Amino acid sequence: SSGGGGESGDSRTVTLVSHDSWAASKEVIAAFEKESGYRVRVLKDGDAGQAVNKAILTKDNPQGDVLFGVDNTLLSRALDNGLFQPYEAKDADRVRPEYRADQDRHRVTPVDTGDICVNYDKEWFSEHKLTPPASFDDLIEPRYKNLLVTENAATSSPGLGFLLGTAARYGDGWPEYWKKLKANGVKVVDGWEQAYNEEFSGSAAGRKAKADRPLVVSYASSPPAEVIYADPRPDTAPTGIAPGTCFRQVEYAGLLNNARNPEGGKALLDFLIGKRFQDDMPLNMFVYPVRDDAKVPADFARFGPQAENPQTMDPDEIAGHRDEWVKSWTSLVLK
Amino acid sequence: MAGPVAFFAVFFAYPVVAIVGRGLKDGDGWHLARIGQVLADPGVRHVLWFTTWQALVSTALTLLIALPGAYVFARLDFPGKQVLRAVVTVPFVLPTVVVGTAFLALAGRGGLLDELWGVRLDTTVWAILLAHVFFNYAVVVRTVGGLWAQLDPRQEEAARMLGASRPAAWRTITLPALAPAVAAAALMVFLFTFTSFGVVQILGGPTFATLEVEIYRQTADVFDLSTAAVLTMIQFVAVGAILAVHAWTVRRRETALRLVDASLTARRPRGAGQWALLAGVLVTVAVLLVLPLAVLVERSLDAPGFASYRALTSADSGVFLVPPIEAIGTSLQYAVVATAIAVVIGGLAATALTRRDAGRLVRGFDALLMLPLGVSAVTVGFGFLIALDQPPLDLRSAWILVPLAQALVGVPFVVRTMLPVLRAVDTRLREAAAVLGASPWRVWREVDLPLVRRALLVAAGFAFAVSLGEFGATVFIARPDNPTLPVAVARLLGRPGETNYGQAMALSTILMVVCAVALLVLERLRTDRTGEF
Amino acid sequence: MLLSLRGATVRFGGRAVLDAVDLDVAEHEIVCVLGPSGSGKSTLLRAVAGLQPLDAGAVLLGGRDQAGVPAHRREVGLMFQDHQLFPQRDVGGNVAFGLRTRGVPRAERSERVAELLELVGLPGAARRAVAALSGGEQQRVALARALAPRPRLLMLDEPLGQLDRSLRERLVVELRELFGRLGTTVLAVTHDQGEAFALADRVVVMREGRIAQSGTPLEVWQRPADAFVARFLGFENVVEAAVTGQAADTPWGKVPVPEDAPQGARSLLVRPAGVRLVPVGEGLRCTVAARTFRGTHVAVRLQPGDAPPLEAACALRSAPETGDEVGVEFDPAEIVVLG
Amino acid sequence: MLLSLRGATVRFGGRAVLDAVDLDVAEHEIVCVLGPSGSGKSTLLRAVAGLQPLDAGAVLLGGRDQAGVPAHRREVGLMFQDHQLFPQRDVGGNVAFGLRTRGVPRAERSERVAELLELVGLPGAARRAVAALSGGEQQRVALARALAPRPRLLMLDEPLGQLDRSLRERLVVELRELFGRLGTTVLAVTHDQGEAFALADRVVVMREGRIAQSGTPLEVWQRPADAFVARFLGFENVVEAAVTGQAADTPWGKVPVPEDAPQGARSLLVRPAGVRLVPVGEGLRCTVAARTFRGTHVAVRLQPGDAPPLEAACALRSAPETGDEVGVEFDPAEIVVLG
Ligand SMILES: Nc1ncnc2c1ncn2[C@@H]1O[C@H](COP(=O)(O)OP(=O)(O)OP(=O)(O)O)[C@@H](O)[C@H]1O
Ligand SMILES: Nc1ncnc2c1ncn2[C@@H]1O[C@H](COP(=O)(O)OP(=O)(O)OP(=O)(O)O)[C@@H](O)[C@H]1O
Ligand SMILES: [Mg+2]
Ligand SMILES: [Mg+2]
Repeated sequence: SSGGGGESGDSRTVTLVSHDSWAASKEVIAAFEKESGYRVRVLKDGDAGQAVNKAILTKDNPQGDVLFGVDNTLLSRALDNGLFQPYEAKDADRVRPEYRADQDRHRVTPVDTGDICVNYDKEWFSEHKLTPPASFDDLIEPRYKNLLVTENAATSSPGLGFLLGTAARYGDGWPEYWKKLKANGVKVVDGWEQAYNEEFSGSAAGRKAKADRPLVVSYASSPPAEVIYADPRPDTAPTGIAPGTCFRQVEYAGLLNNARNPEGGKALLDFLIGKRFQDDMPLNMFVYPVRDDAKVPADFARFGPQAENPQTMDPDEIAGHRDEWVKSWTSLVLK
Repeated sequence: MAGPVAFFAVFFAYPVVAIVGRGLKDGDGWHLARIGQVLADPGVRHVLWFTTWQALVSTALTLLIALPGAYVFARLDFPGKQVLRAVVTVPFVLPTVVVGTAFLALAGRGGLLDELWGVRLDTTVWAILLAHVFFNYAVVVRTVGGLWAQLDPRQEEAARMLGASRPAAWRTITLPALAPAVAAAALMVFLFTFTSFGVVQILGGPTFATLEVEIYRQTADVFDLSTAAVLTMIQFVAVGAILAVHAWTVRRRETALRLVDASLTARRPRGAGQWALLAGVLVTVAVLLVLPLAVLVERSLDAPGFASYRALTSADSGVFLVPPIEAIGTSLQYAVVATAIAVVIGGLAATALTRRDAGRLVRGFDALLMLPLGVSAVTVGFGFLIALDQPPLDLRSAWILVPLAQALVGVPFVVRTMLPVLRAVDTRLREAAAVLGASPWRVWREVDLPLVRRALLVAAGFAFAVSLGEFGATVFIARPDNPTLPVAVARLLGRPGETNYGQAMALSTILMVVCAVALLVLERLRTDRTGEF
Repeated sequence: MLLSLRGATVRFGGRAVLDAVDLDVAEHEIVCVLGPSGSGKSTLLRAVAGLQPLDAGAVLLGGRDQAGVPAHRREVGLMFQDHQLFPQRDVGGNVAFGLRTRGVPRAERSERVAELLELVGLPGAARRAVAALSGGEQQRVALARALAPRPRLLMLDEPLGQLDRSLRERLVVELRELFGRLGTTVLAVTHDQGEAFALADRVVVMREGRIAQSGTPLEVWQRPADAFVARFLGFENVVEAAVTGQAADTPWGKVPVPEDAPQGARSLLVRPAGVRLVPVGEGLRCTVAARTFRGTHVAVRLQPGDAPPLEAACALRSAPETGDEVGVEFDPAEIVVLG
Repeated sequence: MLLSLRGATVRFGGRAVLDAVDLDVAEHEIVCVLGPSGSGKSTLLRAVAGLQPLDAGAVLLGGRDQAGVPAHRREVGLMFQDHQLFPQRDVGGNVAFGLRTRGVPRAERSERVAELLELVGLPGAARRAVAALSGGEQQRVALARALAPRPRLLMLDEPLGQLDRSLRERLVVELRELFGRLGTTVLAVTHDQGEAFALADRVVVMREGRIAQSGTPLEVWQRPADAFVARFLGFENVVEAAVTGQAADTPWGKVPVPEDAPQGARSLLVRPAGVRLVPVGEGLRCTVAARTFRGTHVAVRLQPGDAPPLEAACALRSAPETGDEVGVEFDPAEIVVLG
């Protein structure tokens, strides 16, 4: 099971570089391989941020042909470093307009979207006869004191998303908001795993760890995952999302510069926004498709509806402020 | 000597220089001003300060708690000793994410300490310190114990005949004889804690950071390569200074010692003191090491009917392209190869370093060999990516890259564990073999090897464990279709849902068992000690 | 009694290496333990020191049972057969070790160290590394180290075995003098009878973990308890004999024995000096099988027909050549009927 | 010559421990090196074995200069003074070691091991751990290990020093016999003159890195080269004297010397046997200062006024008591005028 490194040079193989969350059904990939004649090789390269960073480091001699998994918070880093070559995928016009980016040069193709939202522990709130928070404003209410755990915005993708959400919501007033949040006892941990598995009382792991925070910054897709990855499956999700606390992430893919198999890469990009893949995606990666005609599985939609009015932010704006915001956030919240 | 030098040049120096250079290069010019800027940053200074003192305290604490353990494992006979010795090494292989979980069950909310005394350490620096002890206990027990078991007990008897009490005899005679091994262990513990990553990240939260964590953040998250490069260099300098101090202190203490067959020095405990010591060590091991591990096992069994384990055999979950259980095979395969590389390279280096005519240059190489322990895994991982991408060294997608990276960490272990013993071997023993007609190679095989066999196995065990548990570099280079166990665990933990969590715990448990069994098997390996004539 | 052993027994894997040994050593006495290699001499010392737990019996020091008293509380000194010098310390550090554990002040320490090094013939060696010493030098350092703390009971395991004769003879004299002055009680192991006889007030001969004989050097030499002791002392003319009155029947024929010798079937020892060479024709006819120069005399090995060979001691000038035929007569004064 | 040393010199920190030593050992010869502790005996053997590089001079084996030939290629055997048994091998493994490096087949190996263990008095000990052996047992294993590969030149450093007399005497005989049979050349260090005289064809006396005398045991004993050698051999009656004709002027008065003795200012040795006790009034008047039992005789220390003390050897029965006054006469046959 440990073949040599020669595969990438083969023009019949197309290599997709992605992050750890990449997943797809075997049949769907097989069908693509059959139709296109390319064999798909996948390189998972750590989390989303690491995958992008590695791609940048190796851009002169990339490890693959297509990179999937750049989200809107990191898009500028990828584009500024000249990671991608232009290609407008077939069916690009079926992508919902609000997700399109880099419209003039087509260096990236949106593939999926998801929301970063505060999740709450249903049982905790019913036990404590408290209504779960619904909005950013609620989170600074004294009754929710010491209940929220979030991630370091400097090191964690949901942490950053949550920060951007507050920035989108309050504009320049976000530091004020965070001061209040801090005063209200928000706990910051380094990564999502800890926040969700060790601190959040609503997750399966958190229950075992006697976690005591019923609010966590996570994904809108986390509640359905709690259902689907449970045995036996419960009727309702044990957790819910606070609808007014969401920030929308969009994930893009692009054809890498210096790709060895650009033709294959293009075919792969077409496939990624093709209907079959888009339909298959939600239950594999717990994200929503970007194609307007994609069907979201009923279960998935039932336990994890997409937020109605998520906060969004233009990738350019993110690019312009990200580093500065993170820096002030760090000294404001962590010091 | 040429082998180890080449190995280090190609697989360590070159990639690290490449990535640091990349960080400091600005187009065609150098970005040297960054050095001053970073150094002036009070945040960075604070990190440096925290890194240093927590490493010092952790090292002292580890020595304090583990030295009695080293004694007990070296000199006392008790049932289950071998199994226990393997068990204390298990923390070594566990992904830090998992260890954090386990450790919180001991010292965190609702943990043992909380329930007994209402003590919670998870938000304090104590959690980090204790976790470092948890991790490094085996380092001390094994490196020090390896030599200890072979020290002639009559040396201590001689001291006692001159009026020294047992503790005094230990302090004045045994400790100085053990000094090189203790120093080696202390050095390794210090380097591990100085460059501690996972533990600090998980238990320290965003408030405590070591240089290593900072380097990781700057490289992997913030992608500020120039800051990372400067930090890497600071760490380099710090580690280099430590190594120099170590080399200087140890060299003055190394003497040939009278070594005896380890199997003859262990005795059943005698007297209240020894029983108390044994009991104390067993309780320490139980609370500090076994209990956290047991929590993982317990959680993996939470789902009825071994569901978590059964789920591992299917690839359905989508997190993997293959059933997670196959990670065992991959991990073992990598670990075996990495161990072999580490043992060969480390063994060659250690032998070259013991030669009486070893010059300054060679001794300097001794310190160099330790540097991989002091360099961030992410630096090495990124270095591999940009340095080893051209034929004939286009290894980025070759599976051998993973064991190579892992061996890099294993080699220092092998060298550090073997050197104190090799240097303690009386040259006249080698001479005795030479006048009996043994060539230098034969002398090594017939005199040194049997005496260091124990140390070598200990070292191989370490290399194996390190490789089995290595995460930082592996995650950057492991191929998705062949995740190692720790990578697989991390991926499972990266997703919500009960079955994912259960599988992660199950896989961690398997990882522990694999590690313990492998170590046990390794310790059973015996070059036939007697039947040679 | 300063030291008493009562039925002291040590077993290694079933074999009794010390076998119910009873031994008393009085205050100020110097006792030498002799015995073949492997007879349990070192084990005896280790048992007294508390380094070797007893399987049965007891060790008493000053009348007090020492069971459970750890080695360093027994206030005995032990010089190890293989020295066990501390390689990390220099010569001075080794010698001073026991003084430091007893809190002797520094100035006195270095004075005592210098004195002792002088005594053992290594003046000014205090700063030397022990690994760079010759075998005999190491032994002398070990001796000095054992002497330094002046224990009440000092045990020495082959203290002078690697030293040359003149040094050894000087040391024996000086040590006796020193022990007398300090009132030290000494239990020493040696394989050298000359040393034992010169040093000891009493010698104890061990055989396979038991005491075969104990007595003053003269007693043991003159009246070995049995054939084993006689052979161990180097006497070769030991045979079975039937003693009747003043004569004994031996393979060498009738041999005169001293008056009041024990009667019946006995072992009989003829000291080499008691084998007198006479012209062929007189006495027992023998062939000279070998002659060995022994410094003060020549040991001559005689073969009397097919009886066991006989050893005779001759002055150098009168010793016959190998191959000569000689006659042998026996001197009853040099004949001992054993046990 | 099997072995020749030409001006062999070894210095440790400036001090010459071997000082331009010239030595020849012929094929089949057994040479014993004697000398005080620290005189460089072990260093000599190590230099020959190739373990100690020379600072000057050369070692030749079979006429070939050995500079640059590593120890394992010299085909010499060396038994170390402190044995250096391999701790991780059992007795058999130690003894067989040299056979294995020479590729002797297994069956022959174990046969030879059994034979040698039998020879040294440890039959059936092959499976024992070396750490569980007594001191003398270890020495015997070391001896067996050195003998096993049957090197052409065998060097033994104090091979029998820890053994008791009867075992040592037996071994000396058997080793001589064995060496004769195998044609082994032997260079042995010993501090025991008895052993040297019994074993050696030739003895070499060393003093501070130089050879003080070399000759057959009888020659050395009878005519020590100088006062040092005489004292080293244990003779205490050595004084400065002025020899004129058949008499010498000494602190003890006029003493007869043998015919053709060298004349002038000399050292003079009176062997203890040459000190004859006569009734007080006759000869030199002395007081008996001490008497030491020596097994075969009593050594009597006599104090003649304020002249140096005299040692006499007396038979046990005729030895005077301490404090007695005696007269002393000298026997010219036991008097040697030295070099
Ligand atoms: N490695 C060394 N460094 C310095 N001096 C040494 C070294 N080895 C030996 N010597 C010194 O050289 C001298 C001769 O040593 P050697 O071992 O040859 O003596 P020896 O004649 O064998 O004595 P012994 O009978 O006591 O064994 C001694 O004074 C010893 O201290
Ligand atoms: N630890 C041990 N395990 C097993 N047997 C032992 C151990 N120590 C000593 N022996 C055996 O016990 C016997 C007595 O040993 P001891 O050391 O007392 O002999 P010794 O009289 O001192 O002999 P030597 O004169 O050779 O030193 C020996 O046969 C030895 O092999
Ligand atoms: Mg002994
Ligand atoms: Mg010597």
